[in-house]
Amino acid sequence: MSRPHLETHLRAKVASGGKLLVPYLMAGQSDDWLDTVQALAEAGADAIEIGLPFSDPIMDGPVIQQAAVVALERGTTPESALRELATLDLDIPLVVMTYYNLIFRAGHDRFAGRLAEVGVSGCILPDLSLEEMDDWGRAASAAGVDTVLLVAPSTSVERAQMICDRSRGFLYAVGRMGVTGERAEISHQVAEVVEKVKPLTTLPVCVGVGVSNPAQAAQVTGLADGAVVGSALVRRLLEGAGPEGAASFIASLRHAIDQRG
Amino acid sequence: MSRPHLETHLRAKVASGGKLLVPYLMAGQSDDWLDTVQALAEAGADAIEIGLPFSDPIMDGPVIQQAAVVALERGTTPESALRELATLDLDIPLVVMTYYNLIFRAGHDRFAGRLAEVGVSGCILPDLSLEEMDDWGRAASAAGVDTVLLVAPSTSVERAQMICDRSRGFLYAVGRMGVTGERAEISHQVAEVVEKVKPLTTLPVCVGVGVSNPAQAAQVTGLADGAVVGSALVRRLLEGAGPEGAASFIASLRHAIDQRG
Amino acid sequence: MTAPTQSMGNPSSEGWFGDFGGRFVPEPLMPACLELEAAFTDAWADPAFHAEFESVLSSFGGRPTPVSECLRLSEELGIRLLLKREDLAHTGSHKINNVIGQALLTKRMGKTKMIAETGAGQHGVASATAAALLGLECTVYMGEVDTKRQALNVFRMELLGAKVHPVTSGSRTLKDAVNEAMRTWVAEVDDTHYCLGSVMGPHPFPWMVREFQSILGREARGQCEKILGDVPDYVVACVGGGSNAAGIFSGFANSRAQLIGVEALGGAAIASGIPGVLHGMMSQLLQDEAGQINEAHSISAGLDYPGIGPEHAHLAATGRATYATAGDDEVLDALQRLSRTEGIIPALEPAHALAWIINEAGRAIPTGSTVLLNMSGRGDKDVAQVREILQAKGLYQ
Amino acid sequence: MTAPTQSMGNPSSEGWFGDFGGRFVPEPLMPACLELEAAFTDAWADPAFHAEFESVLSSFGGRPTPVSECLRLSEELGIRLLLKREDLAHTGSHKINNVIGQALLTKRMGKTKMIAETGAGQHGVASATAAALLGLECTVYMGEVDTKRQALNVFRMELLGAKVHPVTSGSRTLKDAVNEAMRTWVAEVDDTHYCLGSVMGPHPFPWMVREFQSILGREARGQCEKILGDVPDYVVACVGGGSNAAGIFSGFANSRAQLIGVEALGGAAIASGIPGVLHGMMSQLLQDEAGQINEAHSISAGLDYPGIGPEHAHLAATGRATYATAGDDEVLDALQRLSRTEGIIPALEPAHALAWIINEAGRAIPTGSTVLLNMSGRGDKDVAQVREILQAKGLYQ
Ligand SMILES: Cc1ncc(COP(=O)(O)O)c(C=O)c1O
Ligand SMILES: Cc1ncc(COP(=O)(O)O)c(C=O)c1O
Repeated sequence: MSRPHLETHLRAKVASGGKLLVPYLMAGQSDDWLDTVQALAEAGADAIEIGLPFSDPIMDGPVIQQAAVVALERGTTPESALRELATLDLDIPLVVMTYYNLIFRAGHDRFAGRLAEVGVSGCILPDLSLEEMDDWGRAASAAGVDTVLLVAPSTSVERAQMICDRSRGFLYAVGRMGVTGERAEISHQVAEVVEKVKPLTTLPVCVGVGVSNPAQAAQVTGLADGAVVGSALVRRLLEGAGPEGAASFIASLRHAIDQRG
Repeated sequence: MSRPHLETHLRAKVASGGKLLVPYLMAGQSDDWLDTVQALAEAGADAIEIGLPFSDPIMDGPVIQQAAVVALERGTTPESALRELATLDLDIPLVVMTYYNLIFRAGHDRFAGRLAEVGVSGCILPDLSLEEMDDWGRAASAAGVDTVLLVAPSTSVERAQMICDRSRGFLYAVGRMGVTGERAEISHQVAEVVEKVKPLTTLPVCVGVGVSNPAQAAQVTGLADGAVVGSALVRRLLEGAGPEGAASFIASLRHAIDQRG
Repeated sequence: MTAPTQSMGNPSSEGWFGDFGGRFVPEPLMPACLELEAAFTDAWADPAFHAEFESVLSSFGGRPTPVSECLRLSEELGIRLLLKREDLAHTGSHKINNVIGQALLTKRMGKTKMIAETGAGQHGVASATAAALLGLECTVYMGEVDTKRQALNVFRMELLGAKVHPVTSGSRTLKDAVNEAMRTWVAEVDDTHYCLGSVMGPHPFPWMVREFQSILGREARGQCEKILGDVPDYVVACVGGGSNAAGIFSGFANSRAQLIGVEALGGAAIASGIPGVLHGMMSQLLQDEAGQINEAHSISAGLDYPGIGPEHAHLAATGRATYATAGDDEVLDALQRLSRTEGIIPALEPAHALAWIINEAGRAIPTGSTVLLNMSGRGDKDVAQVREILQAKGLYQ
Repeated sequence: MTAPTQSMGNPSSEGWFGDFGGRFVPEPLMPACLELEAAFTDAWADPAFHAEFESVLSSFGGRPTPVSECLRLSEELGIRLLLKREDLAHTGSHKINNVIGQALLTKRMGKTKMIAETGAGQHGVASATAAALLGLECTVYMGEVDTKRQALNVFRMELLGAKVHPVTSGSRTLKDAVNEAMRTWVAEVDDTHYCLGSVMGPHPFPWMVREFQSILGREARGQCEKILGDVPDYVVACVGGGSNAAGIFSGFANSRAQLIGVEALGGAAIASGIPGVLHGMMSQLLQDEAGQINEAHSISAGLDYPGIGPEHAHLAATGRATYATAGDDEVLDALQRLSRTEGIIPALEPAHALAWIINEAGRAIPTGSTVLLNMSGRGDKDVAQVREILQAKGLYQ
């Protein structure tokens, strides 16, 4: 449970010339989801994003929505997920990704405290805008939890600067306008958004939304510091890939990224 | 075919102290309708009303409407009905009852001429109002056909006077506000309407609409010069009474009327 | 107040518009027709009645309705097309104007009950509405076939407190509903007014209903002059019995505007050209050789009437108005086209008038003409039927 | 022009009404929200935009709608009841005000497409209508469950040229349609405006939609003063998202009138009293212990929303408005009663407000009070459903 801290861990990897691979899975989406987390770590993930299922995930495409439905039907709550995460023994940091209402409902301080308690050192809340994040930001900092912010292709440079200044852990560069989901091609917007933010921050920049396979992961990490892989993994898990299948998929990404690097 | 003329015939009967019985049936309502006409004459009718079926009989209740539907379905037209009537050998007058459009469509003179040709000496057109009857009235007179007019309980005395002045054959006193059809009781309106018109005319006054059985026929002829019996007879014919059944019903009315007289 | 419609002329004292009209009713009804004529004549000369009529129509009925300009369709057709928006009147069509007038008159005559006929239900719903507003008892006569086809409208009328009486005689449709309403009126004329739904029936109905509907023509005249600075070149309306057409024509009869009535191809009384007597009036009728009345058949229940108001027969005879027809398919196309280009789903009835305009724009209607269409009602009542038809044709799943 | 609504207060620069509102959207949408806020602020300060908005609403939308006085029901209840007749607006409800505003704004922003969410279809039909009028492409997101329940409204939207996109995520109803519309907006924000249907969502929607709806409150204020010589004692409106209520309240907020919002018992966000964040706003929400959003359940599709516009949460918190609830059965009774006594079949939504008035007349509403009810829409869309329910209860065959 005393896992490495998110930002420290990622900065170190990047500083050593490495590229970051951050897989995403949904807490409670299957009986063996904890085993999967473990397997992902062993397969070469630099950090793992844990989705806490929410009833109304407006930033997510059909695959992750489906995983949320499954997880909720299995009775997953934020607290049940965190309690289970606490049991893991990992040497990489964990980041929770969810929607703001779950946190607001639990209470900022309480929730931030719980994250810290269970060894989660980062948090991504896509619907908590820069404008509205002060209260949560304070609670998170106080608990030592990094709040990862998003920059989108539509974000202006001025706004991107403010976001970079407030983001902790890493900067999540949204790889195209749209919700999470696999795509056949990497959008031209990836290069644009990475070029926009690189001059603005020393944080590691990870590209998410749309990274679907080893080639794309390699392509994206050629531009940025890392890749977040969500739907492509979650779909495999929904199809029954299990911890081994997940591990071998992530290992293939790891391999492609490191080959290129 | 040289039958007695309507008004002459009826006035004579009344002058001799007799009461009038005028049954109604629908031309073409069964195969043997002509036999029925004959049988009615023999059973004691003083004149017979022959309905010519019209698609939209607004003065008629359900029974006579039904007879019209049957007759139309059997292919009855005004001309076919008149042609068949021409074959009868009767010693009482015939009166046609129908709606104005059939006559307007045929042409006033042509239709009046045809009536005269086939030995019909009277005509009742309930939807041809006093105001609109001039053209037809002229054609009918020219052909020697009497046009019987209606007076209703709602008719004012002034208007009743004009109607009495224009009516020929007899005066049709509508026995209650409503369409043709049998009723359990004779309306109090019969006495009122008869009292209204008696001082206004020397024509025989026959009450129609609602006279259903021997007792009612007797009651009505206690007030007026005669009774028109429609739905009660038409219903029996629709139920298959045939010429004999019709004759025995009319004979029973005749008996009741004459008993009282 | 009636001045603007004088140019279409009042009928003769016996209710004739030229060779058409009159009063062909059984004697028991004649006194009622005379009473009604007297009551209406009196009311219509009474500024207080006009004031009440207009006040109810504005505070309750939604008058005045606007005139909308069709920007997109006009461009496509090369004309300037305006719509008089009776679809925005309460209950969804111009029918409300007439029923409010007659319901107020019913009260004025001291009667407590109203009866009405209805085909698809528009006039029935409007009558039930006016009766509810004024606390009158209301019975609506509706062909049994129609009560089944239009079960929801039956429910609407009942919600509004009316009784719906299914008519099982004859063809069990509108024509028979009129017959049955007249029969009932014969029996109950003492306390009952027959609220006829169009410019038809015996005098004074064709005249009275036109006068009650003339408010829409008067409004439209003023609105056109504001928008166009002139009357339109064409005033086009669908014609079933002819009340919406009479209402709008009355506002323009004394102008240079050409008046066009559009009948349903399967119910085209004027086109049939055979005069006759039905439902108390002399007019043009669908009928056979012998004079039996034929049923009308079209996609639009509101135009399924074998006759036409006598004043229209007269306007056709004098040439002041011209009558055309539109068939079911072009009507469906017109309905879809207006929906898509202007955001207004028309009722099937006025879609007939639109179909004619679409056909004739650039032909009988010269490019650049100004055209006023009376949008007599909204299409909500028709969408289920239109959907079914398009599905049956494989044009919609 | 916005002066009359100032008293309800504009939100803070970040879109807060007291503790409610804000802008809780993913970063890809933030620039669109900011752009929209700037565009609306600019348009709303531009007399030319107001003139165009008001002109389209009057020539096309049927504004002003009248205020009708309920004579018979008022007498039964011992109060003086007025109705603001949004049921007479084009497409049958107040929704048209908002969509015309947003469609004009879409054009002003140089966008060519509009997307919208819809539950039962009212806002979808209105959006499709406005898009057709202005030649915009329109896609409507509708829960798959609702597309089946409301197949006719799907057809209406398609007739009007819109695409209807069935939403298969989540509960497949309104809430999920909003989610899906937002997701699409994220992807297509360049040329697409999201035309939200109520005073909800992220800033500037709650403010902008209220402003577009304020026209009805402004009209009603003037009309009441004409009829009553005063403001009414009570102004009552149903609340789903809260747009019709916000519109009418805005006309009376700076007066002594008591403002009452009536929620559906099964969708009573204010009554639930739990704040939270959904669809981009902080407001009161139906949710479970963990913060998962619950579905709303009521007889009325238009009130089946688990949230409420943030300004209403604020008005409740400050006490300027009071929020009550009405249950399905009393709503059905109210709908039938108004139909029978006044000839107006209300939509199920405003029947909630009426049910509260009927319950409280002579209790919370003292006898003799003047009451203005916002008749937000007509019942035509609901009669099939009401008929089925009454049949199931054995109250109608
Ligand atoms: C919308 C609409 N337009 C027209 C008509 C036809 O009637 P009229 O010719 O009397 O206007 C109807 C009849 O129901 C109707 O509902
Ligand atoms: C007639 C009517 N009233 C009210 C509403 C509820 O919406 P709001 O609360 O935004 O006015 C709707 C929604 O569809 C509606 O159709």
